[in-house]
Amino acid sequence: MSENKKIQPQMSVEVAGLKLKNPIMPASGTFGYGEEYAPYLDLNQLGAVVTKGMSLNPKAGNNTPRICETVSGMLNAIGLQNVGVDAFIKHKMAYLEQYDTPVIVNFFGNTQDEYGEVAARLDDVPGVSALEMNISCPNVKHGGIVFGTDPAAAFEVVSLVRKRTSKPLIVKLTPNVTDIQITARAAEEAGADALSLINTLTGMAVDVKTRKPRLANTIGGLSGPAIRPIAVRLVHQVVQAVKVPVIGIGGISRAMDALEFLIVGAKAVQVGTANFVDPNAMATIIADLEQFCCEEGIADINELIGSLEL
Amino acid sequence: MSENKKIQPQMSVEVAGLKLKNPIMPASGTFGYGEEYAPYLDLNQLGAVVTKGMSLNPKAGNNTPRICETVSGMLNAIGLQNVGVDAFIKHKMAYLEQYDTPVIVNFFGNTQDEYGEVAARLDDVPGVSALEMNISCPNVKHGGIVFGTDPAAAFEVVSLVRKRTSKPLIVKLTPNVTDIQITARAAEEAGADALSLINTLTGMAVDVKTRKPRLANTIGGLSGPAIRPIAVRLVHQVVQAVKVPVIGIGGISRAMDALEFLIVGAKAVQVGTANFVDPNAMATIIADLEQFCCEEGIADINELIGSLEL
Amino acid sequence: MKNIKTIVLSNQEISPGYFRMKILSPGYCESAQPGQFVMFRVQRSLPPLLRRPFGIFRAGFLPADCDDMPAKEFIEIIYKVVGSGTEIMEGLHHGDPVELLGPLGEGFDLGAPEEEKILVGGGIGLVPLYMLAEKMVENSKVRLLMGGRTRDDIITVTEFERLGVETYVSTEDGSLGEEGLVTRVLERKLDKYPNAAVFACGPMPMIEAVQKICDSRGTSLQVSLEALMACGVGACLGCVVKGEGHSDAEPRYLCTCTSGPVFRAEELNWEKEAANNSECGGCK
Amino acid sequence: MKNIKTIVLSNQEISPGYFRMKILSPGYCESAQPGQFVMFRVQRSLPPLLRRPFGIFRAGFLPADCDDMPAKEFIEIIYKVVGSGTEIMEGLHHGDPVELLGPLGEGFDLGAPEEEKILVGGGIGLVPLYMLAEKMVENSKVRLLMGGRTRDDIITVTEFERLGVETYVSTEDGSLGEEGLVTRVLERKLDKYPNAAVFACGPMPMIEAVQKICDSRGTSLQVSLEALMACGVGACLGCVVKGEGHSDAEPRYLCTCTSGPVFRAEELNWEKEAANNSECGGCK
Ligand SMILES: Cc1cc2nc3c(=O)[nH]c(=O)nc-3n(C[C@H](O)[C@H](O)[C@H](O)COP(=O)(O)OP(=O)(O)OC[C@H]3O[C@@H](n4cnc5c(N)ncnc54)[C@H](O)[C@@H]3O)c2cc1C
Ligand SMILES: Cc1cc2nc3c(=O)[nH]c(=O)nc-3n(C[C@H](O)[C@H](O)[C@H](O)COP(=O)(O)OP(=O)(O)OC[C@H]3O[C@@H](n4cnc5c(N)ncnc54)[C@H](O)[C@@H]3O)c2cc1C
Ligand SMILES: Cc1cc2nc3c(=O)[nH]c(=O)nc-3n(C[C@H](O)[C@H](O)[C@H](O)COP(=O)(O)O)c2cc1C
Ligand SMILES: Cc1cc2nc3c(=O)[nH]c(=O)nc-3n(C[C@H](O)[C@H](O)[C@H](O)COP(=O)(O)O)c2cc1C
Ligand code: FES
Ligand code: FES
Repeated sequence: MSENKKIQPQMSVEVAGLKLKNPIMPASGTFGYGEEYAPYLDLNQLGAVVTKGMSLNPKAGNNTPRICETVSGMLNAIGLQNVGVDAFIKHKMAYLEQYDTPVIVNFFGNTQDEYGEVAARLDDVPGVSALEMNISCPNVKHGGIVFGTDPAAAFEVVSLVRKRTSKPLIVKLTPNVTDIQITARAAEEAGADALSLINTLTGMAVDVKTRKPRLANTIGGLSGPAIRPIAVRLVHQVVQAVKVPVIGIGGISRAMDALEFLIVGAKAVQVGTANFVDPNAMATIIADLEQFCCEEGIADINELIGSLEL
Repeated sequence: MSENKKIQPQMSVEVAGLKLKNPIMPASGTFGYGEEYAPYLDLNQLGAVVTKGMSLNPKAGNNTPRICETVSGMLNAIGLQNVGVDAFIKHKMAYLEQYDTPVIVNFFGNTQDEYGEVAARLDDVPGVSALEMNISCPNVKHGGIVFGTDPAAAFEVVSLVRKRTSKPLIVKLTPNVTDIQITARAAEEAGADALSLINTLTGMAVDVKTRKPRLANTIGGLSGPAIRPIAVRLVHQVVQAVKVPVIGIGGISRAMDALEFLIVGAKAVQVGTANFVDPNAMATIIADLEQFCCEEGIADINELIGSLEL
Repeated sequence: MKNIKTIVLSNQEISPGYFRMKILSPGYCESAQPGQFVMFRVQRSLPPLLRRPFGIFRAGFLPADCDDMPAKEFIEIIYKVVGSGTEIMEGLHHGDPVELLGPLGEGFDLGAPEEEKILVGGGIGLVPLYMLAEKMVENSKVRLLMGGRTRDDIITVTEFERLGVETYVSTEDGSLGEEGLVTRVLERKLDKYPNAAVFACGPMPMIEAVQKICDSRGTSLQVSLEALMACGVGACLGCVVKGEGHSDAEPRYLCTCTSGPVFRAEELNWEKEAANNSECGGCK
Repeated sequence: MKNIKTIVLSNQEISPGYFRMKILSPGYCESAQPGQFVMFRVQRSLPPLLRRPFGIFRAGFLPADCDDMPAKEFIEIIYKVVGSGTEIMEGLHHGDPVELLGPLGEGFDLGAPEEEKILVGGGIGLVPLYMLAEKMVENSKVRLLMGGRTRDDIITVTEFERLGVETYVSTEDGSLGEEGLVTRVLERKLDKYPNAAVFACGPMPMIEAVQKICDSRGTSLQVSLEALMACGVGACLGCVVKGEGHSDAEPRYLCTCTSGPVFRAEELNWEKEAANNSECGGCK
């Protein structure tokens, strides 16, 4: 083994027309606007950067407490606080453009029209490589939840956005549905170039002393290692239901975790909560993925994708 | 504090007409037929005993591997292996009857008629205090899954079972749905005396070396501490949607965990995976619940139930 | 601002339930400012999932092993055992691997030289005041009012006194120093030194009482706040507090981790903040 | 059969990757049978969630502290570090709290006295054979065939020899004893002692090869199996193996934890079992 000259495995993948250096990128809302993590991680190493979710107007977010640790996971009800799409374009994009890494802008709307309008404003922004459309955030009462859990509504809003952007369009699905294959197909038929999943699972925790919910919003989104088996299952199901590429998300902290998603057929993965635990997590995952490929004699990471043996 | 004479708090609760010594009982499939845990735990201490799920005919279950540990949880695809309802009545009930603890028999069917038939066979069995109807097991292809995720099917099968039993009927709901309030109401309208939730969440894990699913069945049910926030949220939602009592299940290992469910409004709780970790878990939970009531000056545990402050 | 994989140097109980941990921390002596904090990773594996925020008590150099080696830097944190993470921390020993992200956040503004300084620390809230006092004693008179429920909550008095800080202790049960709330002492001191600037850290009810007193007298006040934090770097937006001018119609949130943890009293919205923070009660 | 909260007495590496742990275990000397196992709770908190099954290597009494105290009982387990749970176990020290559920399962049937006995142990599969040998040497000639990949996998030879067991070592790489598979040695021994009864524990491919050999010669065989276990007491039905007469049409599953871990070869379904178990690959 150690005598063999180590061959550098080919790590790049293609998703929705984007060529990524490797399949690792942050999950929206866990990596700020990129800048926050630049002191700890070379953004040029990443497959892509995915930004915090943008809305048409700035959004203040929910009351506090907004987060709460659970067993091997966390709940959040941030309420999609963001600077608004115009401020983002003006103040945050320039920073990201200095990197040689695709920028995927996550966005959402309170109405169909807002979705369309945000997409349109991002359409001619140089440096925006793709859009990721959040139809699934469980935190905002009049936000994505309606779209993501109702296949007809999902189809409609994705169709509308599709008309207003020429950028590659990734639709991010919610796990809080009976049959995710139906929403996945709806999004695909409406023109999504790729699907990403999962967003957080709806959860709740109670402070037994005060008898109050631990989140001001009562209910929040569960993320972190605890949810990984659910996410792997959903990605497995979606891969079987659609032809467009799938990006796997949910509880990934190590290369081993990312591999589960790639093996069931995800073309790339996003790392969320793990960034909070270790700001260098993605760099470690990338290095360990390469190492794994070397050890297993895999010349091209694409060989791994969808290699599940049933 | 310590000078005060400690008053024994009143711990008993009533669910579906059953008076339970306390709100703690095992979850079906994690406590065998009761006998398996008798060397470790006095069954007389429990609020009730809930048996492994019974079907009309004996069921062999799935291929192995059937279980797999995940982060703070486990996946199982046992495949509802059981001795069949007749053998259960003949060989297993006598053992349980020696205890002064209500026996709740969990059951399922592959068809509506099977559900009805199992319920009917259990109807005149002395010592069976109530039936818990599993309309939600994700492990068996032609099992509960159809009923539990389709409100109309759930309504129909519960209605049918309702006609064939005079015992208190608890319907156990699946969490793998978009809106659990709809199935909860369907079960209530069909005549359920109580609802229990959650059954396991559907999940999957992959062995990245062999590239095979870790379960022979590919997909299994996720249980354990990891799922608790999801379970608490679902119980909270169901309590608000129905009038019948609700039994909370999902990731309970400690009194603190049980309290979350009671506070959101569960009248009782079931302990599942935690029994595997500590065969004495339920005894500890009961003792710690009492202790908590003492410390917080709660004279009757019913004061706690539904005491969530929003 | 970096993440270092390092080791615990020592970890000792200094008062019932309070521990002082020394951690090898290259780079901190130069960079750490009074009032800054670290995100501490308790252990490489779960639990806990998230890092825990702790104020930097002090940064320093270890005695050099030999003459031609650069001296090694350390920081000290002082923590109270309150939940799952700090319970695990209690069991850490010399040599155990931990990770530090930091130094993070905006610390204290030292204020004008020669100005009288009054520091108010409640319980574990004393921690970030030590480095502050270290800097201030160089050119100001510094008085420290320490409050706690019982004498067990009064920690590191000697350390402050060694700096030349005048200390005043009060406990709610009278088991050490004056009986009563630290705010009563504050009012007396402000009567005597009406131009002093106040720097406070402690439980929210104390902070609020201090704010009321300073506000009514027009006294300059900086406070160090706690908040539930996931990232510590401004990425998760979990740690916000309501800023000055905040209203339901026009919410204004500030990140405690990047705009704080130290705020000038004027930056914050005090009416709302109270109700909100007492709701929190930690997150076990 | 009970759950005891107890402590680790010692925990030592006996060969690269193999550890021997002594645990205070009241009641085990009287109750533990050769081939039985315990469900070991690594620590009070997560991870890991589930207990880990380990064979009982040996049970014994500690030298008494003083004359009028009952002697303390212990068991020893020997484990190979393979994953998350055993990695944590590696770090346990004297005095660390652990929990034992046991002794569990059906052990070996000792067979007829005077009968020749051949024990076959592959790697960590040696563990349950020690107590068995201890009992057997009282009235039988016992030969132990030990196999491993390298010499590191050959453990506790001296312990078996001290019992008076004749040991034969083979390693796949020839680094200790004979080069090759332990099954080759078994065939030679069975040629010489055709009436011997065989008792085997080790990796599934070894077990299967042993079964083929014994089956073709009509040799009596007992095997100790491993399976993924959640409860260890017959409640979860996670640990099943296919029993004799099993077919897809008429499945017959036996719990490894209660009907096993030791089975007579005749009780099991050999064709199916092979394909099935090699699929498992542990569950990390
Ligand atoms: C900027 C800052 C500086 C701090 N400095 C100190 C210090 O010097 N010494 C000290 O003892 N404590 C300090 N704290 C509080 C300390 O972070 C908590 O006591 C600690 O996180 C509790 O962890 P736990 O796992 O023991 O408690 P648990 O209750 O089990 O923790 C559960 C979750 O709640 C969070 N949490 C619980 N209590 C608090 C709290 N009071 N503030 C913020 N998060 C909390 C934890 O970080 C964790 O995410 C500081 C907090 C902040 C924000
Ligand atoms: C009856 C019985 C007796 C055993 N006796 C011994 C012994 O004496 N010495 C020894 O070193 N090992 C023994 N094993 C195997 C031992 O249980 C596993 O090596 C151990 O559980 C691995 O745990 P881990 O957390 O390090 O591995 P991980 O792979 O991280 O464990 C993940 C899960 O898989 C299970 N698992 C992994 N490997 C095995 C395996 N080979 N068999 C059963 N479950 C497994 C674990 O229990 C856990 O639930 C025995 C197994 C059984 C069933
Ligand atoms: C604090 C926080 C904020 C998030 N904000 C967003 C968001 O703005 N838009 C979005 O699509 N998903 C958001 N998510 C969901 C994540 O992108 C991701 O889908 C989820 O956390 C699961 O991945 P993980 O388990 O790796 O964290 C957020 C998650 C967290 C924890
Ligand atoms: C091994 C295993 C077997 C189970 N078998 C059944 C069953 O037969 N019928 C049923 O209704 N639920 C069954 N369940 C689900 C549990 O009753 C419970 O709903 C679930 O495990 C969640 O609770 P927990 O997190 O406390 O384990 C089973 C769960 C496990 C882990
Ligand atoms: S802790 Fe994440 S933004 Fe402040
Ligand atoms: S391990 Fe649970 S039945 Fe055997």
